[in-house]
Amino acid sequence: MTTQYLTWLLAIPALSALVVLLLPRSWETATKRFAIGAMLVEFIVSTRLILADYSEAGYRFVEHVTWVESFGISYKVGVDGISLWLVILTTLLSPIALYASWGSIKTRIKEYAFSFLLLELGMLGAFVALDLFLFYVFWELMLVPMYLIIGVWGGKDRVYAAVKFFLYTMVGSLLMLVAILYVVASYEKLAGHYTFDLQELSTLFLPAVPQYLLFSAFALAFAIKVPMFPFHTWLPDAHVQAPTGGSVILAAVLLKLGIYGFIRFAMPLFPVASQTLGPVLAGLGVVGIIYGAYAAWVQRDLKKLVAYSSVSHMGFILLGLFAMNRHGVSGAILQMINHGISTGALFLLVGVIYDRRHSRMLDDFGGLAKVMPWYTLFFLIITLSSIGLPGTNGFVGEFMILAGSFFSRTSIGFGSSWFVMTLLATTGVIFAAVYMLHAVLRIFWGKVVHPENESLPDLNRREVVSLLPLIVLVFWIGLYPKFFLDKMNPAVDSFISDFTIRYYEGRRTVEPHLTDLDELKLRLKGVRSLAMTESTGEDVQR
Amino acid sequence: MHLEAPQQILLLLIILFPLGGAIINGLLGRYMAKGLVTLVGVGSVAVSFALAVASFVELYGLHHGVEEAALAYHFYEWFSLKLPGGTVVPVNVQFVMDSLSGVMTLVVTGVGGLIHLYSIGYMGEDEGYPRFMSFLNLFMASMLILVLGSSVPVMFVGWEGVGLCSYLLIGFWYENRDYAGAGRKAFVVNRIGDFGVLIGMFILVGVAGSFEFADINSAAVSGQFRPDFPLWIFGVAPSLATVACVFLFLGCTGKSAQIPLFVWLPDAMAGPTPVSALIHAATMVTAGVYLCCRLSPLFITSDVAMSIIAVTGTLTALLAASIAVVQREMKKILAYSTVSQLGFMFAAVGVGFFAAGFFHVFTHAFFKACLFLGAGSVMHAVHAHGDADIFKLGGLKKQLPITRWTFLASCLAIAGFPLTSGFFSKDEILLGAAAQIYRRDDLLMNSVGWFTLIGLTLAAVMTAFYMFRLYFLTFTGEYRSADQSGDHPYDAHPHESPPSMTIPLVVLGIGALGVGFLGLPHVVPVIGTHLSDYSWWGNWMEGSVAGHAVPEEMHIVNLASGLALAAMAIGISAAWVLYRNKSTDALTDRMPARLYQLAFDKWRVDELYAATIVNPIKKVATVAGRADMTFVDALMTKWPSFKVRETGRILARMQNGVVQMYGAVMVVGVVAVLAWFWTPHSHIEVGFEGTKVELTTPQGLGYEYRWDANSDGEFETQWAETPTTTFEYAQDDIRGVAVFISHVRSGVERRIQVTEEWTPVPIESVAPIATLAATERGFEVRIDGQDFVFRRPDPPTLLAGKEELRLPMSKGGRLGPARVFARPLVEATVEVRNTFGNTRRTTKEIVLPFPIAEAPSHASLMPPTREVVR
Amino acid sequence: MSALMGLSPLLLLVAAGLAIMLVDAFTSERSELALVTAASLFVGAALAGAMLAGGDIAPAPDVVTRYLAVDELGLFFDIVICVGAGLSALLAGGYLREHGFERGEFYVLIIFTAFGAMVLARAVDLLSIFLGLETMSLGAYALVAYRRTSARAVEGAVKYFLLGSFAAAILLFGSALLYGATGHTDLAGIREVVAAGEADATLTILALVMLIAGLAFKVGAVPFHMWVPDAYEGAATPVTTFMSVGVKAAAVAVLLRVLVGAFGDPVSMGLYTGWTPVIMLMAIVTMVYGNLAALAQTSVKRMLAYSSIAHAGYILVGLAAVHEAGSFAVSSVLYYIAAYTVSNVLAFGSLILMGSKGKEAVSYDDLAGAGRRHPMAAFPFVIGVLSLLGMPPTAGFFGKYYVFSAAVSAGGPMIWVAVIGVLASAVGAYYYLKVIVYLFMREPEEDQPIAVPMQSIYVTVALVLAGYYVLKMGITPSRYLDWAASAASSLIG
Amino acid sequence: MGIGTYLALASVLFGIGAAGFLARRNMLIQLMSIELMLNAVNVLLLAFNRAYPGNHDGQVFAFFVIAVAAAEAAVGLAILIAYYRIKKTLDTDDATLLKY
Repeated sequence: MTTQYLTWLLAIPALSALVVLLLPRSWETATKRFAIGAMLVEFIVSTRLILADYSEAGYRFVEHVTWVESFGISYKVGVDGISLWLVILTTLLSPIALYASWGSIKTRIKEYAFSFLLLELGMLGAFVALDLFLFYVFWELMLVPMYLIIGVWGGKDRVYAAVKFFLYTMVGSLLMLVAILYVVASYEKLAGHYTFDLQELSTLFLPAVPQYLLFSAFALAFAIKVPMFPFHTWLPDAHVQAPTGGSVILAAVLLKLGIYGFIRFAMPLFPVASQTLGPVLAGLGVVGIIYGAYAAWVQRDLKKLVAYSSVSHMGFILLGLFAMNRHGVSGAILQMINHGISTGALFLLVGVIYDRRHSRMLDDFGGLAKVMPWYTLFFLIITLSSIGLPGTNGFVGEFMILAGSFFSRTSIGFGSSWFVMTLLATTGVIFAAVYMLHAVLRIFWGKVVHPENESLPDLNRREVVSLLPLIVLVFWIGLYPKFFLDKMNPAVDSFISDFTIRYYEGRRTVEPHLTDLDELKLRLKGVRSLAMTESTGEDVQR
Repeated sequence: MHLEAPQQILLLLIILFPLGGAIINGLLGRYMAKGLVTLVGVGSVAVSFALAVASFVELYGLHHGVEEAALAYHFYEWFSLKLPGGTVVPVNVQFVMDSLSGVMTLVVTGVGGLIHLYSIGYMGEDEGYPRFMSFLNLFMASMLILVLGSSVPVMFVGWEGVGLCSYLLIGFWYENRDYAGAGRKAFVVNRIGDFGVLIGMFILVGVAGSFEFADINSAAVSGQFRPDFPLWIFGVAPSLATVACVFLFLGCTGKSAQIPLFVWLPDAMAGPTPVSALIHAATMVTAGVYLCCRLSPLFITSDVAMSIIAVTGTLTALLAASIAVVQREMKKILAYSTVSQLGFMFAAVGVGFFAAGFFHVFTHAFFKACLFLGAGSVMHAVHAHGDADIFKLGGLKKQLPITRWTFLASCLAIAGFPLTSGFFSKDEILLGAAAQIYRRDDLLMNSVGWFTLIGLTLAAVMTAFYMFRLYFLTFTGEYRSADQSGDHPYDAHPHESPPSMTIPLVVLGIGALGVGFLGLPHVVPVIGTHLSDYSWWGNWMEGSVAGHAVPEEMHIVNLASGLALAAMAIGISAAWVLYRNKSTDALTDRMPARLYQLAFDKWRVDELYAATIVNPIKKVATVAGRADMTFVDALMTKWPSFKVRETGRILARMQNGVVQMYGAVMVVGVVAVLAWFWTPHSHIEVGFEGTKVELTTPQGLGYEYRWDANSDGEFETQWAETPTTTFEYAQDDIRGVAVFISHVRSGVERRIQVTEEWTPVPIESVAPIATLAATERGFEVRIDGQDFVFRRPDPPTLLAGKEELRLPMSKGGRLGPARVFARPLVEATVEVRNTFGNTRRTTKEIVLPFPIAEAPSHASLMPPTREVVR
Repeated sequence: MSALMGLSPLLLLVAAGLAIMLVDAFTSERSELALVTAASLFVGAALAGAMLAGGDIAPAPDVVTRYLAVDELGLFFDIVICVGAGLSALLAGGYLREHGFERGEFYVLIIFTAFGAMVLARAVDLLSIFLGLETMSLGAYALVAYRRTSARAVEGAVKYFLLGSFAAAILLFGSALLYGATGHTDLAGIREVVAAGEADATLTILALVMLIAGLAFKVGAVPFHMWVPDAYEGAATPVTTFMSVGVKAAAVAVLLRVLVGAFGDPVSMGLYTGWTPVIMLMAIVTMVYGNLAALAQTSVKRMLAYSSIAHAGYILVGLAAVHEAGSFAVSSVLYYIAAYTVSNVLAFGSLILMGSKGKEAVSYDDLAGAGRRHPMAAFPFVIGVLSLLGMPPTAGFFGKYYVFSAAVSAGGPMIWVAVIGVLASAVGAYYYLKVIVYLFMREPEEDQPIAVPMQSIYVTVALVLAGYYVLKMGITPSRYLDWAASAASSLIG
Repeated sequence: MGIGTYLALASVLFGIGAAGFLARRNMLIQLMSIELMLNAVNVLLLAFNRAYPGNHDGQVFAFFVIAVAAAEAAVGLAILIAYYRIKKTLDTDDATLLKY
């Protein structure tokens, strides 16, 4: 792969951010156009990634440049079927969110565009980084622009929300930093040199107790980002206060990084701990599903409702992920995309009425179906996607996740706890309908009771343009998800089989040691059947 | 996966036409002329009907006797699951038309087409007409997907799709929030059912390894669903089939309005009347029955599930009929009648007469659609909105002749008047119940049979009664709104509806009378003549629907027919006596007021649900919503951050600005550092070299050490500056035994202390042995010489019936998925003295990685055994 | 000549100091003094840098090296101190003129204080430690008291002076005891005797305690930190800047030379019986105290003072890791202090920039809304606090990463120290973010004055330089890491 | 007299100085207490030099201490004077403008 697409992918937002910084303050329109243009170019560049062949597992477009030699830090990036779609999601939603922002952001255009470009850089970097240090750098890098977006352009309590967001995330990620350092130090003691390269670090096997601690540190950082119950309380605040564009990106992409972190880093590095603690996390995911749905139901603020629905949806994703089988994991990844689309669109839609009425309270609306028919249509479609109606994207993801959780153990899949978790999670499907339709009822149906609402304009061109791609994706993924799944399945398969192999090696580890995965595959007898057996919960011997 | 059936693209087109119509009308309808909207809306369904007929004809041509025949169309692969073991199960967007779905397709497109036609007149003036047409078309598409889908997930697409359309159409007049609320209720209640379908679906695919109905059914036939469900539920282990069927049936109760999820259907009458006719009478609500028929080979393998279905169906039939008897509004009565009739269908399914149940679906589609449309015609005529109170009507036979005759025909059909369609289908259902009594001799099935037979007969009596109550009060006597007295009277001068409405009525009315002959039974009751070798219907269905054989014994046939006829006769004559040409509710006057009120309030089921389920959940939700921002957030965020800031403030207060204070703190610091050095520190580290144990403690400036390596109180070394000593332990030095139990799966290792007494071991980390159930955990353990012995206190046996498990110390033993080993435990003590003359004594337990023989001998050494024993 | 070469940065400073004194005496135009001072300090840094980069340092005669080391460590600290002092001088050039109390002696004092600091950083004899310390301290006392009409400044100076002298006396007493225990005043000799176990243990330990106390005072570690907030708050902001970077750096240098140089043998350093646990506990207490107390501040300047205590804690974490991680840990300390120097200059410099005549920016309220109105002026402040907070891609992040990495490499209890450290720094995020909050997310109260940034080319240049290095050390740190590593290896093989 | 006696004397002197520094509120007296502490150091240095007759490090050191102490006193007094000019007092209890 000669062309350095990924570097370009990172360079475009970085350079554009610099350019934006240098543009004169008075050139507002030019700044807007430039930023959007840069993001669109970015999107077009990113679509090149789709064209690669993903039928074999492994990373594509890998670039590897030493950064800090003495620490073994390198600039190593690459995408595989798992990160591919998250990258595309990011590059797609960033321009949409920025474009939609112009409805409400009228001040400090330049700084806003700058923050957004920086945010995009951070997110993309975190998705493509294959070096733990690089990942951490991008992971932290995202924090600041998001903090500014919430804190500067947000609502009434924006400062509280922004600081809460920042600190909450920071606490988790700093502990993760220590965990990363421990892993690297352990590796150095065995190999004699430092490295942060994920693939090299994957050869390290640690005994159980440190694994649990390290996994916990990673999991805390990721769980906060997801956010998993009970670490979710920053989310409603951040969402409610953030401007529309910020909410969109936060919900659509930032939260995904938590799950992505589990897939890419925490689980491969600490297989034994993830295997043992996975059900616990999945259980918390289920708690989140139900709890988030309950909490969403009683909210009066539409944005808060959507925020809690995110907690609920992310619970599904956790559940699917820790089911550790192909449809569970694939479903989780697909559902990440879906949640990005549907919740992103929901926030856009909330922004639409907020821009018109400066209120998001359900009580302030009613009967909008008569006044804003197109808006109603769009909202309904996204609502249906969000509650997982078949034919929309949400269904495919939720279905695969629930199937994943159901078949998590044995051939019929009734590890008792997983069965119960599946049952509970499936009730989440019911509650999703309850709270979303509750909101729809309050906003759209009934008579127009508030005179201010009588002459609200329907969607304008900007809003339609920003929503339309998402609507198209809702049906595309809903009706033909194979296009997306085919690219991620090989990567997911190899993720699971590698995980399984590493798990079996990991649980007999008493002293730390380095063992290459290929060597392990040779050494382990019956590796073929092992790789085939995706029920990682069962003893191989049986 | 491709079925081995002729590929027929028409199947796809049947669906795509209404879908396209829905999209065109939905997006552009507002900007199109009304005529164009009509053309698109009705035309697409008409085309669809034509295509359906064409396909059906082709299917009919393929159909030879009892052999299975089907048309199929494989569109594309949707997504796939990878089951444990590596089987990839694709979910295909594939459509199949076999005898079952063929009939259903015809009903849906045919009756649906008629109702579309009817809607032109009924809804033409409504400003939401394009939207209505669009939704109606969307419904057609969804329903056709439901019917034609060849696998459970594709069917589920339609299943939820019709739910969505039902939601949209019930709340069609969304400006009334109650209507919209009724729509939401329908959707949510249906979702509860969908939950069951999802879970059921997973069980199906888990067992059959395929989503295709055909594969699932053949798996059921080959007995794959016989084994017990791996989880115990209330102490019994039902079969896989039972669990799967119960979950699926939960879905059916939602979609088809059975107990306990029937509550949404009466409320659904908030929608326009054509909707009630199409969705809530003729097609959608029968989807549950359709699903049961689709999976009949599976359902029939589970007696338990079948009994549940039969009893639920019967109960629903009774309950709904009893409510219908006292209602005052046309559509309400019809709605409960629908619920009741659906109960009949499920009862049929439950006794194993799937074909009969589905035959009732077929006939019911005609007469109930006709009834609803008739009701709509009446409401249209008298300008009633929402619903029509029959006590304000009466005598309409003069003004609405067509409506009256078609209505009467349908009433006769539903009551089971001989030779009408309902007569044949209902008769067949009672026959099934009767057959079960005679054929099965186990108590459960027998009593279910009796219960069904008696319950359905009663329900049939009530059916005939309330239908004719409705008919008489509406069409006979005097028109009670003519003088415009009473509150909210209807239009004083009713008029017959336009042809676009009456034509469907006539067609459906003829259907209601005539279609029953398709299901002409084998045997004519009483006479006992074999009419033909077989029933056309039964034969046609045999290819795709399982079921028990129709009995030919005369006593059974006579019993069933007799009951049906008697029920019809009693019901109609009671209504004749009480209501013909009357204007008051004669029944009510004879009923205890409280009982009447209770029945009129639908037995307060809604209120019961509200009190027991909805409100508690809502309360929990409210608490959760509040607690999140108060309790959870406070615990996770606010409280810690407050404490941190508070501490910071206190710490900053220490900086009081006085130099003396600052100096004093410095001096305290010096003293503190000095205090650290004042006492000696030690920390024993252990190394092993052969049988020798090397003991070390960190060296310090000016430290001296003496060792008591076996902690017997006598120091082996004198004060010396070297911090190291070497020692060889003897048998006498052993202080105890350390037993390690390590959980193989998670790698967690836990050390326990055991003695020569039985000691309970808290081994949460030890997973149960494969052969033991999960609940039985915990061991007792004791030392017996060189062995240690495990036992289970309760039940008294351990692995493979052994009383105790004996594992030699110091050898890795394996206990289920756990590793166990024991080690000798000794203690070492060191005393340290520093330059200030202070001393400290430190003791450390040492787990020796090798056993100690009586006399140390190098031959008996064993290496540290810590590897997994595989 | 070669010996002079090795010490050339010091000699250059002496010459420059004297020259500036002369110039000051004969001219009334003061403004170029800042430029001259900064230039000579930067030249000093450049000289040291060139030698460090060149890699071969000419051997100096024993008569010099007995008292002053001519090694990479010394050169490294030359750079750090010269850069810190130079940037502070530039800041002073803007600040003093804006607030109207510019006098020539300020620059002389800063040069000689820097000289003292550099001597201290190179001192390898108890005597030269004492001399360097006093040279530096006396200059620093005078600098704090420079704004002699300000009650706060003088009060700060009084406290600093009294406590500083007290600490110096303790240090001296410890030195005398150490001399008594070993018979040597040179650190190499002391090490030899101590490592051989020939020193009197009681005296050695007492001496060690007192040396730790005296040096911890200069570093500003809890519980010897009490002077820090007051002196930092009282002093003029450029002075605070210099104290927090140059003076602290020198103190860290001598702490390294004494603890790692003289007491670097395994027994003295040991994890249970040596000074490591003391430093470890001190590090924990310092990090926690500094961060928590900074949380309660309303003045940005005082907050930065407390934060400099917290940063001393991080430095001590690196020091406590030396017993296991060796030169890795030492070089982490070195890198940290370098990163801290530029970051802190950036933060203090931005604070200076935010004020103008009559409205010096000190408290958070003074910053309210400044970022909205003057985004370009607030930008360096954001980078500065983010670097202090340890966000990538800044120097502060790399520094923090490095010390915690050393701690984790050391293993054992140090891992938990690292955990406490990161948690403490998460607390720190709150008050650093508060700066950004006030800059961008708050508007001044009705009756509050609105902050107007000063216009000064000096301050701007200083900020640009500091900002450049903050980013450079965060994005391409390799060269500086190599320098730190080679400096560390000159101390500990 | 053995070296222990000198050691004791120096310690006592040092202790008195430290106690004076901590106990007295007058800055001038605190300054003098510090001088006392420095003198304790000198005693110690000289005494120890006797134990190591090979060089004169201790004595040299003592000279330096004396010289530096003078310089320190000069700077210190100057600061105290400046302080006195503003506050008209040398009581440390009043020097609490800077706190918390």
